[in-house]
Amino acid sequence: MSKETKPSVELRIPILKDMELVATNTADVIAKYMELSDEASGEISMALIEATINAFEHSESQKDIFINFTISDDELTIKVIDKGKGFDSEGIQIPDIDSKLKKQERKRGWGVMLIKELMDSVDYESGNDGTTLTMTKKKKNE
Amino acid sequence: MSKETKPSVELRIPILKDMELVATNTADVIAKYMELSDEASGEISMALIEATINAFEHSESQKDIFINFTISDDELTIKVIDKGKGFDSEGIQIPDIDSKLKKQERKRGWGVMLIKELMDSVDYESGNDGTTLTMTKKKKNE
Amino acid sequence: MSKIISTEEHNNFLIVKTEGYFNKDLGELVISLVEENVKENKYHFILDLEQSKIVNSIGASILIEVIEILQEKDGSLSLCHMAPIIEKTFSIMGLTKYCNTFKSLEEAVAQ
Amino acid sequence: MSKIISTEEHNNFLIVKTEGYFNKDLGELVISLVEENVKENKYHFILDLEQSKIVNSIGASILIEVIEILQEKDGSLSLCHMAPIIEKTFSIMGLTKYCNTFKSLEEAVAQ
Ligand SMILES: Nc1ncnc2c1ncn2[C@@H]1O[C@H](COP(=O)(O)OP(=O)(O)O)[C@@H](O)[C@H]1O
Ligand SMILES: Nc1ncnc2c1ncn2[C@@H]1O[C@H](COP(=O)(O)OP(=O)(O)O)[C@@H](O)[C@H]1O
Repeated sequence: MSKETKPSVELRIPILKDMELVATNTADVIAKYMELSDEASGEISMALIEATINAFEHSESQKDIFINFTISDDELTIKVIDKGKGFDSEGIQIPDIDSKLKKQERKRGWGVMLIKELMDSVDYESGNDGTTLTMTKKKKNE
Repeated sequence: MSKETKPSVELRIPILKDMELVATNTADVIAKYMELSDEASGEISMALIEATINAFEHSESQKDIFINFTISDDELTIKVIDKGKGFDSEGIQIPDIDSKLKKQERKRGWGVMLIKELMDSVDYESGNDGTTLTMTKKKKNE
Repeated sequence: MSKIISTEEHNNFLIVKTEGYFNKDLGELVISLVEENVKENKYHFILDLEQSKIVNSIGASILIEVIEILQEKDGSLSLCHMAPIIEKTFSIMGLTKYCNTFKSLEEAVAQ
Repeated sequence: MSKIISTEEHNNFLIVKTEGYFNKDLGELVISLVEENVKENKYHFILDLEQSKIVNSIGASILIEVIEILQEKDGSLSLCHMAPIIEKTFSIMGLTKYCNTFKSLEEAVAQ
């Protein structure tokens, strides 16, 4: 498949309760179309839930979120785009359950770490006009 | 809710096998958000499958399909838009199973009729730059 | 994704269970199976849709072809475990007039 | 959509079954239930996730709060029927180090 002809699916979703499931359900259909494993499909869904919730919660914007899925023979590329305030993705602390339990820390802060663990590549481009998260899942041919 | 602030979800989907399920799955999430009944949700999904397949098959175009969901307090409005060749929706014959069975007719031709039976309002705007199907489901407050 | 998960003979019936979206592909799998079995003089089929919660009208219209094939042989098509929206769709189409419909497989087998 | 579908006492355990997306709302329902029961000196809980196939990290972080509450009382949280992606998520977080995990409810009850 050449770059020009890669099929893509695009979603624009408003910030409403549980609307991240639109992204997840779309990913499920695309994963089946691409014949990804159930395991890969679950990992994509979980990463996408976290990415979409972050765009909803932390963008501090009322603007709709865009999610783009680009299908190619060997991988799925997903972009989650918000038009919010942005953040420094390098500065995010790695969460640790032991200190969350012992030191009575804030219990949250797992999303970015989960996304990184679950996907094959993760890249944040963020500035004060918003954040674009690009993540990919490779198709493993067993 | 005033017209300006109605939340909406938009999908752009390529013509690929079973991709109509992206539309259906999105409708399921929106129906839950709107607290529509399971019955209404099933009817919307079925109508949307048929509308999306028609856009895929009959537009005779390779161009992506757009699906727009507009949420309001009392109804869900769905537009299915293709950039294909258009058709005369008034001229569509009403299918009949008896004559399909006895007269060895073509067995297909159910989509438009199902959409009309399953939704509360259905409107086609069609021309040689494409077709826009607008359909609504009212929220019944029991 | 869409497939036939089992075929099994019981009494006079061939029970066919499907899984996933009942689309054109799955319809074609079912009609091929029916055609093969008709050649071996089996004319009574039960389609168990418990694992197929969603159809399209292309899959449904292939079932009309199945009915046509079976009518010629005085055979029958029974449907069971239909999701409410599938039952509604088949009923709008009039398809259920030409099938026996049952809630459960047990009832279908005992007809 | 997301809810607690049943709570039941068995042996020393309170078995809590949920349905739907394990999000913030469902997490808060569960922690309230735990808090109420802790007041009545019940400290051992089994969360049956058979009908909750999907979580988010907000729901999961509320389970960390549950663990914290139960640790103070020498209680326990057991999880069963986790979907593979939920098990993977909880394991990445380290949450499963602080829970007992079981395939089935029977095994959880028999621990
Ligand atoms: N799209 C985003 N826009 C702005 N900030 C973000 C975005 N995504 C993540 N962040 C920042 O990164 C932090 C860590 O996110 P995450 O790991 O998902 O945990 P949590 O959402 O529970 O805080 C957030 O608290 C937020 O400050
Ligand atoms: N979006 C569309 N663009 C062009 N033609 C359409 C469109 N939707 C429906 N049609 C026309 O209407 C006819 C009837 O459609 P339908 O009732 O869904 O049955 P079927 O798709 O099985 O033919 C189609 O055969 C086609 O000619």
